[in-house]
Amino acid sequence: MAIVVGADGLEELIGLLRADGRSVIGPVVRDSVITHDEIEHADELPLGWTDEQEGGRYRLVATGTDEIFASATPSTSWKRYVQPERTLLVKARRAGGVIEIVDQQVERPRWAFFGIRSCDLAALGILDRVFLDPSATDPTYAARRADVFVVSAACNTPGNTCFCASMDTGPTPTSGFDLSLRELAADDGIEYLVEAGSDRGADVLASLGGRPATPDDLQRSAACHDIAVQAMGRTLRSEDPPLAAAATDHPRWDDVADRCLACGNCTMACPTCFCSTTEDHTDLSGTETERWRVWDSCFTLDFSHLHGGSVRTSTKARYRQWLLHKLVTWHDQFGSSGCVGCGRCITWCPVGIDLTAEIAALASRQETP
Amino acid sequence: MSRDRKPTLAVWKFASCDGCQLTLLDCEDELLDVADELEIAYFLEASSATVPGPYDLSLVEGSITTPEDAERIKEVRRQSKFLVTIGACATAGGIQALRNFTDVDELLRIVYATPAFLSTLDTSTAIADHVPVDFELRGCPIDRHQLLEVISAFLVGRKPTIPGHSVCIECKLKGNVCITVAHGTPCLGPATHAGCGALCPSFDRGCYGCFGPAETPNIEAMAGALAACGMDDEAVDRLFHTFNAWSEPFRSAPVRVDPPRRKP
Amino acid sequence: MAHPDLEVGTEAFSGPGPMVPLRYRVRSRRDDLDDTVTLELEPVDEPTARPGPGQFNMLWAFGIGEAPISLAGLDGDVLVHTIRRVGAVTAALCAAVPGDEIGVRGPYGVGWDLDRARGRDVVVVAGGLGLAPVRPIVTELVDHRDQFGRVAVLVGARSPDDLLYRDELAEWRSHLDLDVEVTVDTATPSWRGDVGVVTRLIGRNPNEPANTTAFVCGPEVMMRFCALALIDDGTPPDEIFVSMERNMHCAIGHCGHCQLDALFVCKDGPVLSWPTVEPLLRVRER
Amino acid sequence: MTHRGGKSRALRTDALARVEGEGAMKIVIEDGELVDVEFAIYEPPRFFEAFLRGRGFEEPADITARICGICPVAYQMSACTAIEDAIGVTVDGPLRDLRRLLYCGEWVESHTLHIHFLHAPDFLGYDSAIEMSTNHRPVVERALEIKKIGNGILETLGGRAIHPVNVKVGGFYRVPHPTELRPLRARLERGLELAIEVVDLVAGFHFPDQEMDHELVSVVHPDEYPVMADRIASDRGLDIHVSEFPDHFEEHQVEHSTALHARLLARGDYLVGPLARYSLNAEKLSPSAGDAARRAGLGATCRNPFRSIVVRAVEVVHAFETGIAIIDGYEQPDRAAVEVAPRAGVGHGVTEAPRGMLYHRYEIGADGLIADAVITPPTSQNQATIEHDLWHFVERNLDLADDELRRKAEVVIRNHDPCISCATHFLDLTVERR
Ligand SMILES: Cc1cc2nc3c(=O)[nH]c(=O)nc-3n(C[C@H](O)[C@H](O)[C@H](O)COP(=O)(O)OP(=O)(O)OC[C@H]3O[C@@H](n4cnc5c(N)ncnc54)[C@H](O)[C@@H]3O)c2cc1C
Ligand code: SF4
Ligand code: SF4
Ligand code: SF4
Repeated sequence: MAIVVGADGLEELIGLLRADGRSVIGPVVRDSVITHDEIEHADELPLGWTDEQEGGRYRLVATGTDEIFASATPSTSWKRYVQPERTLLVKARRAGGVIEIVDQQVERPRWAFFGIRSCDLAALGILDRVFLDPSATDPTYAARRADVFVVSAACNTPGNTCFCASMDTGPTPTSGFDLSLRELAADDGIEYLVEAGSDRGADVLASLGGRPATPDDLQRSAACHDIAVQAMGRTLRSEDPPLAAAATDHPRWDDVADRCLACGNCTMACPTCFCSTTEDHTDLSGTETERWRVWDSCFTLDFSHLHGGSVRTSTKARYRQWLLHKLVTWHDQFGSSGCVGCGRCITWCPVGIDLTAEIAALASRQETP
Repeated sequence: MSRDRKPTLAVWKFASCDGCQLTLLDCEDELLDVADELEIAYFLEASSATVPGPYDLSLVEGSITTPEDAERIKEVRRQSKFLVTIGACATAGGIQALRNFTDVDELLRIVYATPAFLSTLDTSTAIADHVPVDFELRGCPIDRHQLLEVISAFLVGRKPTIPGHSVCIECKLKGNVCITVAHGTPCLGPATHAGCGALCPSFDRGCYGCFGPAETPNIEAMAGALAACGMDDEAVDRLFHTFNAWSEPFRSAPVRVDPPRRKP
Repeated sequence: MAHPDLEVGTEAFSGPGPMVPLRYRVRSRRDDLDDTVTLELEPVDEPTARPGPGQFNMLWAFGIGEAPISLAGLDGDVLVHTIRRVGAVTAALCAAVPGDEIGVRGPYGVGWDLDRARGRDVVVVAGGLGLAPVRPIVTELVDHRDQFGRVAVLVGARSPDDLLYRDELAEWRSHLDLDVEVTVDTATPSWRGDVGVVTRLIGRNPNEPANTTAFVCGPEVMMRFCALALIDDGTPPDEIFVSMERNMHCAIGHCGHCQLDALFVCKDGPVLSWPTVEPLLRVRER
Repeated sequence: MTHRGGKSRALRTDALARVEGEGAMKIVIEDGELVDVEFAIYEPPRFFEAFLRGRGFEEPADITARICGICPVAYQMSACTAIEDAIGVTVDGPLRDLRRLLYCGEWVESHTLHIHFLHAPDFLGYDSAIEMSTNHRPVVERALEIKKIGNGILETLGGRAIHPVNVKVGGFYRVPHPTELRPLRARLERGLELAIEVVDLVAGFHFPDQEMDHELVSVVHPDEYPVMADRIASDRGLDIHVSEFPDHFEEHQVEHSTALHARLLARGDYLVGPLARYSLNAEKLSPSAGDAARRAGLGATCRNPFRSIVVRAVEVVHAFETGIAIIDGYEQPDRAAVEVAPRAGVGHGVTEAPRGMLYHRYEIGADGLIADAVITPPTSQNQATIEHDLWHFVERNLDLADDELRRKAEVVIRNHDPCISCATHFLDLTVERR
């Protein structure tokens, strides 16, 4: 079932979701980037804005149009909602040698992820596989993930650092959403093709005004998809990662290690990097303690700490761990690539290291000069 | 797991601005609790009363810049069971370590008419260059939460949660937008030790390295990134050489930088 | 790309979650060495699932943190763990006295595959603290001696003073059908036994290498040399098992720290077959 | 410290405590006559002025902040105004207001620290505020609450209380949205209430009668109780523009101290700080501060150094009330900072640090690098006066036992809240009687 609504349809949709008791998280402009935050109205969406993304560079640019989804992926990923930066794991008290573990209430928010892109949707699916593993389900993640209403937005204008087409994760979502949107240019402004991907999505769609979609609308949407695929700024050949993994002595590893700051930005920006550390805190009297899970990065020295020294002391080893985990060993672990092609690690690397370029170089026999 | 008596705390000052020890008094919500758990035995900024050593926990602020202080720190070490240095002065020689790169007589002449009155060493050096140190807490000044973390960890025998990674990780944990990438602002965060909570980027300002070098910084790549944001060589050099100038690898950071190498 | 069906209701997760420990009480403590303590832990609430040889628990010292510690023995519901003091968490665990409570999560990981060794000759090689994780193997071998062929237990330590479980070693030696050999890197004047690295014991025992399953535990370099010596001796590589150590925070594959190439040492290991591990160790800092 | 002569009896305490930083004091009494008083400053020299040479013009704000962790904002403000003067830009309107607001935070924080942690224990007979808290817990808790509110201003505007990161030449890196200041305003209201209580508390302390006769020097502003302004005045008719500072003041080195002593040319020692500020500007205090001052019995001027604690308490009231007014009138400026392009020039800046007038002078080259820097902190300006006060006090109290004399002499020093790290280190006290 598909309909077409005008720009006011988005306001109506947000209203319906809010009326259903959901907090709607959507793209907004903050601190000169497009990121996301809770929104109440459609006029908070980034109307008239797009982004220019390059390795190590992001600029917000006015489009002069009324498009809302004219940008690529927002600067921050969605993982912070489902796996927050910091999560309380255990809280306990002690009296003498006796311990009391305090019961934890897990928050179960009702969110609508509004305008989530195809790559980011795929990333949620990847995180699901990690944290909803039936043998060890993460309660915080499960509770936060359980009731997310997904309104996806197909990408019309991928960024220069995007390569979801290579990763088979976009630019148009095919599943995993309740409703999907495609922004379409119309003679008298902008309109949106809205399709339902679930029963509850169909219910919402049924209460939205708008006209039924015509074959022409679907045609136009498909054309947008084709243009977007062509417009991807980056590509990653699927045969390259295993070749790179095998090239353990390739000089490019040293070369990238010379450029890498080991700052960890790529892992923090990545929508699927899930690693964490635990922190123990105590009050001054030592009678109360809390254990927190905090996002961690494989670029830190502590990450591989063993008594007697870290396993991966060199930046080279850490970069290799990150790159090959993302693109190679993730397949063995979780049955898919860990990379969805959103390009964030390229854009948000302060020195613009580009994993697509690194993989291509590592996969080629040619020695780098 | 139980304590027979309150452990004693001593706070020592060497060449410094007092900011780091003031951080303890800035723990307004916790100060009286700290005093409940630790006997404040020697803390001249706060109390005229002093209890003789040895002390269970010593916090040492400031760097060693005079022959007398080089001797005094040895006595402090002898009196201290667990010695924590606090701040860039104590852990890296501080801003005053800029003298280490120049001729001290020249500096004396600039500031004083009769330099002969003064007794000073040629260098300003970290406490750890003189005596063994049990833990180094970084920052100019140190962060209040980190100071409390060190104290509470000391009290239970935990390893303090003081990560050695970059400011960038804190910056992202905080949900900041990277100002280098989004605004082109030069930022030393990738090479700087975490701890401040990514303060400067939160104020649209590039980090200037007041927490000193991170665990494994890549100085050359960092210098290149700063240059790419439009800093000239001298400015890059000065940025490395300010509050933690004497701390490696900032100390020998490149004076000349090439534009960042970017691969196709 | 599809995301898996989300039939997750919070109902299924109303419990404490996999990171919340169960409380155990120290029933006894034994100081094995200067820096090594063996604790017996009895459950305060319900016990964990029953751990097997080679598996490990996450032991939690209140306010200090958790450490992965291998099972060193089991007595009904009572867990036996041997801990060496190397840092803050292990120091706190080693300081525990009877009556103190400790948190336990587990058991985790893939342990020693003893079933595979039934009917075969067995060589157990332990270096230093590596004796703790293989102790349950020896207990099993002794208890079901008839199910195994020739059995050798080869133990190395830095010096006689660093030798773990000395009373037990003596007891094991008293079994005539158990070949127990001990060597130290550096002897003391009163030491009567072998001197040298533990690899030198390999090949001296009367087992039939081609029909042998080997279980090796100790520092990584020691395990590598042992594996090479065992292979040299004719033991099939895929009959050699080692127990790997990596940094671990969660033990359930969520924290990512223990990755060794595609393996999560916490759940794919810690016990791994030599052909799995060997190529991984060939790359430095993997 | 050496003690001369066989008859001499020397007493030495570990240090003079409860001053920020450490210094030393020496009193020599010969045959019952006071012959020497030295307020010695042994802070190892840190050479700020020297290594500012060759640094960029944006750097002194952060570098000079590290002179003193108790009053970094004062250094930042004096540095910025001097550099702005040199390169010819003016920072006014909301940006200047925000700077004043930030400065209010520092006054609150620094004065509260001094009143309760350093000075009040003297009047109430304790060694420290922490000891004082056993009998006067509410007083100490109130002090901590006030201090925290002051730090709250610094943290909101500057990122942190010590060495704030948000100050730059031309203004700020980032200015707050008015909504960000709203929660702060509520806290300032509370601070104001508490600060008024503190005035009433300290007004009740017992103060020795001691009217000093120094020339009082302070920054003056036509409409404001001074924080940042460009004129300097005294109660003896000095009235100059800040750029004339070098013509009227000189610094000289004394043998016993690493801090330079400042002097008014042809006039001699003078006093800066709360007493001077108050005496020259009392009528410009905010309404509640003026009321509090009257209730506390402060006249039009105040020349008793012991009463400086009351003046500080009044200034805390003023800072809170001023802060509230600034927040109420605040409109977010379009830009966080005025555009600044370096050019060659010499600039002067003077602001009122909690301890008194703080003067900076910079000579900047066309390349934006600093060619010369002069910093005259309040403590070095007051050093001679402190010695003078000490002399005066000791002379009249020679019959006191050494311990008592020492204790009281320390109080005399603390009256001036010398920020020792601006200048000094370790305060060894030696009384020599020969
Ligand atoms: C599967 C497995 C089984 C083990 N079995 C035993 C055993 O039976 N007996 C025994 O004494 N030791 C054992 N260890 C080693 C033990 O876990 C470490 O010595 C311990 O974690 C060190 O923690 P610490 O705080 O005392 O030391 P530190 O070196 O100060 O550790 C700092 C922090 O590093 C983290 N860390 C996580 N994993 C490790 C690790 N593997 N090694 C070091 N640090 C780590 C912890 O958070 C720890 O708090 C085992 C390790 C593994 C992986
Ligand atoms: S490290 Fe910085 S804040 Fe701390 S005492 Fe030194 S100069 Fe002051
Ligand atoms: S702003 Fe600075 S600290 Fe933050 S991520 Fe960017 S480079 Fe790192
Ligand atoms: S961002 Fe950098 S300069 Fe700023 S406070 Fe933190 S460590 Fe210091």
